[in-house]
Amino acid sequence: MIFSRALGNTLRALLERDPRVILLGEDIADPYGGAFKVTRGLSTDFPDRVRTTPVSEAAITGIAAGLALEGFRPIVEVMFCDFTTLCFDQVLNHIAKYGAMYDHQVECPVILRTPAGGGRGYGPTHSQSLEKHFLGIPHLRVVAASLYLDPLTVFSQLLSQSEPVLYVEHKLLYPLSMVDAGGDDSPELLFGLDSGECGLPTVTISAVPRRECTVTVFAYGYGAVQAANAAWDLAIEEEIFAEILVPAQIAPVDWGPLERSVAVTRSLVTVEEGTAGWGWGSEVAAQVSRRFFGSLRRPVESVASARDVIPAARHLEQQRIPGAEAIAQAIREAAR
Amino acid sequence: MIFSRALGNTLRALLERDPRVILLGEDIADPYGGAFKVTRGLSTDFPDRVRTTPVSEAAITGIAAGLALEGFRPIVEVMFCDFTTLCFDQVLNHIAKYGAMYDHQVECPVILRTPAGGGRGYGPTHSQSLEKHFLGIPHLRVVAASLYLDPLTVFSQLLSQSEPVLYVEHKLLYPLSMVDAGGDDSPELLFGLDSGECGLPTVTISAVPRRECTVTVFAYGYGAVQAANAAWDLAIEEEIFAEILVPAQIAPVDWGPLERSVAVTRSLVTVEEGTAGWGWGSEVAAQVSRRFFGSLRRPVESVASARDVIPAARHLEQQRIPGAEAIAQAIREAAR
Amino acid sequence: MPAIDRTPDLRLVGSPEEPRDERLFRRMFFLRCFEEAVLDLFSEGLLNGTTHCCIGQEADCVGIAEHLTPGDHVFSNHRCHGHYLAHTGDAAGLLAEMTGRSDGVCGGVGGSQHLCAPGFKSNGVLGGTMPAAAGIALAQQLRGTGHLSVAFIGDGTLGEGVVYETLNIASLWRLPLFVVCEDNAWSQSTPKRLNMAGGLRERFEAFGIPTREIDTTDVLEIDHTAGEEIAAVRHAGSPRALVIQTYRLCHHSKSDDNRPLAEVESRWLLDPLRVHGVRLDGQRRGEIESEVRQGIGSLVECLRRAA
Amino acid sequence: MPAIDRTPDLRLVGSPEEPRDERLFRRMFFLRCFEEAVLDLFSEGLLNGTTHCCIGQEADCVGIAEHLTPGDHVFSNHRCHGHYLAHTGDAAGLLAEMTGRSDGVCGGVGGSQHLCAPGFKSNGVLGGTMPAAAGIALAQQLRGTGHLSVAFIGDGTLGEGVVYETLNIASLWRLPLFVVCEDNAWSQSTPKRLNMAGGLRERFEAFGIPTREIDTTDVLEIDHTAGEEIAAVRHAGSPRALVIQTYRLCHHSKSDDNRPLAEVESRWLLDPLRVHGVRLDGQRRGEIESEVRQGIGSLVECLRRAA
Ligand SMILES: Cc1ncc(C[n+]2csc(CCOP(=O)(O)OP(=O)(O)O)c2C)c(N)n1
Ligand SMILES: Cc1ncc(C[n+]2csc(CCOP(=O)(O)OP(=O)(O)O)c2C)c(N)n1
Ligand SMILES: [Mg+2]
Ligand SMILES: [Mg+2]
Repeated sequence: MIFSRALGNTLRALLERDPRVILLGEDIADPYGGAFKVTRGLSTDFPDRVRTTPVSEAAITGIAAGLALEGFRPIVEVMFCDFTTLCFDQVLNHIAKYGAMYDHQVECPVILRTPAGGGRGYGPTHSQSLEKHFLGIPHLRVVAASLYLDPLTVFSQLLSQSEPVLYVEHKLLYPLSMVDAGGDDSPELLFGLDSGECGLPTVTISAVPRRECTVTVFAYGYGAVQAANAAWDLAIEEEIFAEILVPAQIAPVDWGPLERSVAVTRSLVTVEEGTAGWGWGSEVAAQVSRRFFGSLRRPVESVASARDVIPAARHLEQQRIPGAEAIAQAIREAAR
Repeated sequence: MIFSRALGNTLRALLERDPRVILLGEDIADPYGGAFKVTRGLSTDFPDRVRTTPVSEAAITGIAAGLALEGFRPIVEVMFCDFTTLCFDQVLNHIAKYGAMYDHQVECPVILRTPAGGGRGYGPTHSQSLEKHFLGIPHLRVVAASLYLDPLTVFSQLLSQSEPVLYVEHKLLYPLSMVDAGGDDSPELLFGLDSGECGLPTVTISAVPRRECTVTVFAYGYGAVQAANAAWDLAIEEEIFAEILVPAQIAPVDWGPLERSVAVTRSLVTVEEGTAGWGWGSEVAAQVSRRFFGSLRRPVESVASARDVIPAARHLEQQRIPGAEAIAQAIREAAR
Repeated sequence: MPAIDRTPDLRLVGSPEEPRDERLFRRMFFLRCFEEAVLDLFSEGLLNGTTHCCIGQEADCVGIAEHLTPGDHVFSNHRCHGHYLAHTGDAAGLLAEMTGRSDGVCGGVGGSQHLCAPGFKSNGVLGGTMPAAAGIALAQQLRGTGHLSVAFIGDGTLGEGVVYETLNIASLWRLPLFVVCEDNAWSQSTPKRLNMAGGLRERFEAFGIPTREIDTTDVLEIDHTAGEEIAAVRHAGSPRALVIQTYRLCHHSKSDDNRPLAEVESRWLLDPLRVHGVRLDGQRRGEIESEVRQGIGSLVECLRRAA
Repeated sequence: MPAIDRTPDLRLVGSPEEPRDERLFRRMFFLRCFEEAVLDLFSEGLLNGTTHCCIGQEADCVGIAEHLTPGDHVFSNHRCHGHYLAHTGDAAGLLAEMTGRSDGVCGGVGGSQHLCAPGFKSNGVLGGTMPAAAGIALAQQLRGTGHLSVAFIGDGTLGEGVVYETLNIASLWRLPLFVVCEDNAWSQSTPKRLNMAGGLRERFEAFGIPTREIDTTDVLEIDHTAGEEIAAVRHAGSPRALVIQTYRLCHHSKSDDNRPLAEVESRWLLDPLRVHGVRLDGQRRGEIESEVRQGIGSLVECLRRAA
């Protein structure tokens, strides 16, 4: 099943089993079903609880805040990650603050879902991966969609707790098939699950067992898919063995799974599609450099987009967004 | 002269000598002169060019964008750094993008100034240091106010170039006297200026020459003042010698000055008031760990605020914001 | 630090049996005395941080609160003491909060602008509270409770775009949202004419929200109008707005007031305590005032001892 | 890749000497042919990314552009091809941009939604362009140029708060801002009734901005009204709004159209090309059409060869 379908099914399951769940978002109602069709069919079956909204990113995020404060579990679709900038105040100064600011008398477990990333030629304002700006907001969890973990598992965990969440969906994942880690989709790769401490697991992917790997790759989103492919190619063609770690939650980072891998490989590559600098990889590199001071074999490699806008032209876009080859090259370096 | 006065004089000088300069902001007009009185007197003398605005952070930032696109040099005061969240879309998706997105046919050199930081008991929504969320926006410079560098020098440089800027003013600096690095304000400390590569210098402060220092402290804002004090106390009382580096521009980082210091001390502490994680110090630690891989004596220490809201109660606030003692302790660690 | 007693003091909040005129006066006077005490404590250095008193606007707080029932919700702003006290009567908790005590409303974390109690919240980020209030109204609508959500905003807050985003959705979805716009003619240091184009009432009506505008500091008029308007929200289950032309007789926060002295002085003639106070029997009024003063006095004493 | 020639093609933009009726038709037909070509190229896979055509709304683009002079500025939105072409005539640059060529309007960086030329800009982030347009108007005011700044927005964009923040300031500061709201009754997949409460015109008027509303796809009516309104902005130096009830006859972007077929079909009767086309002599109209087709055709050929 492709990811967008799996996600749609997840939302349907949540609506069915949890009356507190409300979906809000621009153009999410049928027959359109959202810019990426994730919610297709849902407003027909849950007309009161699946609401298409005006083009008002700040207000719908704030309305979700009010719902959450009253015990509902709103899930907001922000049509493009690029427009989460318009939700920034509501997330940072309202949603993420209410719990702590009111001395934990209330909870505000809003979930924002948003399609992110480039690769489709949508240009500078519709291709960004802006999650880096939300990382490190106290009390906000940032979670990344993945082919390796059923979204129902993820959302069930998110609904079982009370912190607000930004859930980032890389657009290129939508048409890709979910990978059944235990199944025979990729019979060659070894899949594992480190359940970690944050409530959401980290998936491990490698061609050979961890003890034979010489580099750990920490990746999420579409980068995780690229990294898994690169790991396979490098294993087959160059006998370079990398273990890919794909965390469900990217902030706060669940360090346990990463530490267990790096303790063995002593070399790390981070992969993200956001622009380089003050990104996800920076925090990871800083922490791993500290935690493994003196025992890493090489400096942490970070793969990220160029520090620039994302061009609309495909060839220019490809120059700025990390491709499979950039990831493979970083793994080669790190494996040395 | 105290910092707020120096800054006010700077703005006056800019208005006098550059007809392109326009000041916008909430409550900046006389007789009030802004929430922190920085612009006092200016609207009286430049009524057309110093404009108090409605409470519309996004629009005034966007209006500044339009002015800048037309060749003006708008400087916007955002009353509290906490409300830069409301300018986030304008900065990220408009101001910082116009140049590159339009293939450099235009420039959009907006300057946002904003008072940041705690220590005054203003509570969770009026005490934050949110600059960390603006670091790493491509084409945006983030500059921090300092007692050690005349604001006129800083703003003259900013007006001589064409990238947009977020200029962060720690509130506790306003009533403090500017330190004349060459003068006899602090006869005991040695001041230096590393002009670096970004157009704005990094100030160096230490009790003894660099070659005798065993730790570099990279700090800005009020943290720089605390760090300089700590350096002095540690030198006198514990014979621990730290060199404090105070960059004017905090993003992109001007690595030259820092590298020159760390090359000697081989130990680094970063100090910032923003909450820990994905902050300024994370990027610095990541980069320095990479650039000095294998040659640092110790892992980079990062001092930052707790990952939580900033309480209103003074004693609680002090527990969450790094104080002089936390900085001193980090320096002690790093000096070992 | 001895724990404080947060059960509402009847000397401050009055009792339901008390004649309405007296009770309204008592409650306004309670707000006034509380804030005067707060300002004194600031001068003495016993409080720190910032605060925004509503001296002169007490009639709004008290008049609206009269018509709310448990299950209704109030979202207030930076100038929230009066709204909070009228809603909860919790003077002890608020003073403790402002003193930074762990038994304050929000354990000392929120401070003067960030309060929370059942059915009540405030946030100092202007305008951003509006969608949350609408979301609470949506929750009430979905649950079919018949309750309503009140949002207090000031005139200056009409500068914030999210206010309009919210008005549109509240009207579109027919949410039981009651917006009370306290138009005190100033936004911090800025007079309305430098802040606001067009009309105030029109800004609500443009979104199809029935709006009433009253120019008064008379608690009876506010009480009466609020009663009608709130009943109308409950009845139709859809939003309404009430614009109250009022005036802030104190500083914006603690010591910042650059308004023309003559303007401020002339407005003291319309002090809601004065406007309504004349209706009371002089002796009874004196009794009420001294009861309230005692109530606030003993509270302040208690906290002073603990400090 | 041979460089393209970006000097406007008179077959497309017409000449000032041409009778107005013919020129207006030619220019609308130019926009139509260009976008039809764009949609074809997409189907062929020669273009990538996204695009938002203005098929059906050409009269707005052409009618407004008639009254602008060098020094005026246009800020457009996601649906910007028509505004851009009417303003610049630069079909070659725009097609090159959409093909991702370095000699495109923005070197291939901006793509279909982010265009820039002297006196023209567009951005695909809805609403956020409004304050920039106001800032440009402020620049014009400060310089005393007598020029004006035009902002094109859609009906759905009235959901964004920053629009209202801007209207307030533009009115307050009397900026020479001309807001053209193209109300095509839909916002992406959402009909106005699910998006918008209250009145459209009232939303501008609430801020004291004189507003005219016309329900037409007739380029002559738009031309005429725009002429009056733009003259009024120039004369008073203060903002005005024009709401044009129109209709998008094509998809929202490339292939997404869930609107009732009957609704769309009935609106084809009001196709601006048809409405105005009947005024032209049949033969002359045919000549114009074939000139425009040739102009666009040779452009497409040139880019196809280069691809
Ligand atoms: C988003 C935001 N911008 C600016 C401020 C600073 N500020 C606090 S109160 C105030 C004036 C508010 O005026 P109004 O809404 O009329 O309320 P009043 O103070 O008159 O009760 C301002 C600008 C803020 N708290 N939040
Ligand atoms: C801030 C923002 N939110 C959402 C979108 C996605 N989006 C693109 S066009 C559109 C509909 C706009 O409708 P309208 O303003 O009526 O213009 P029209 O497309 O009808 O010309 C939406 C929601 C966007 N581009 N920007
Ligand atoms: Mg006011
Ligand atoms: Mg539309």
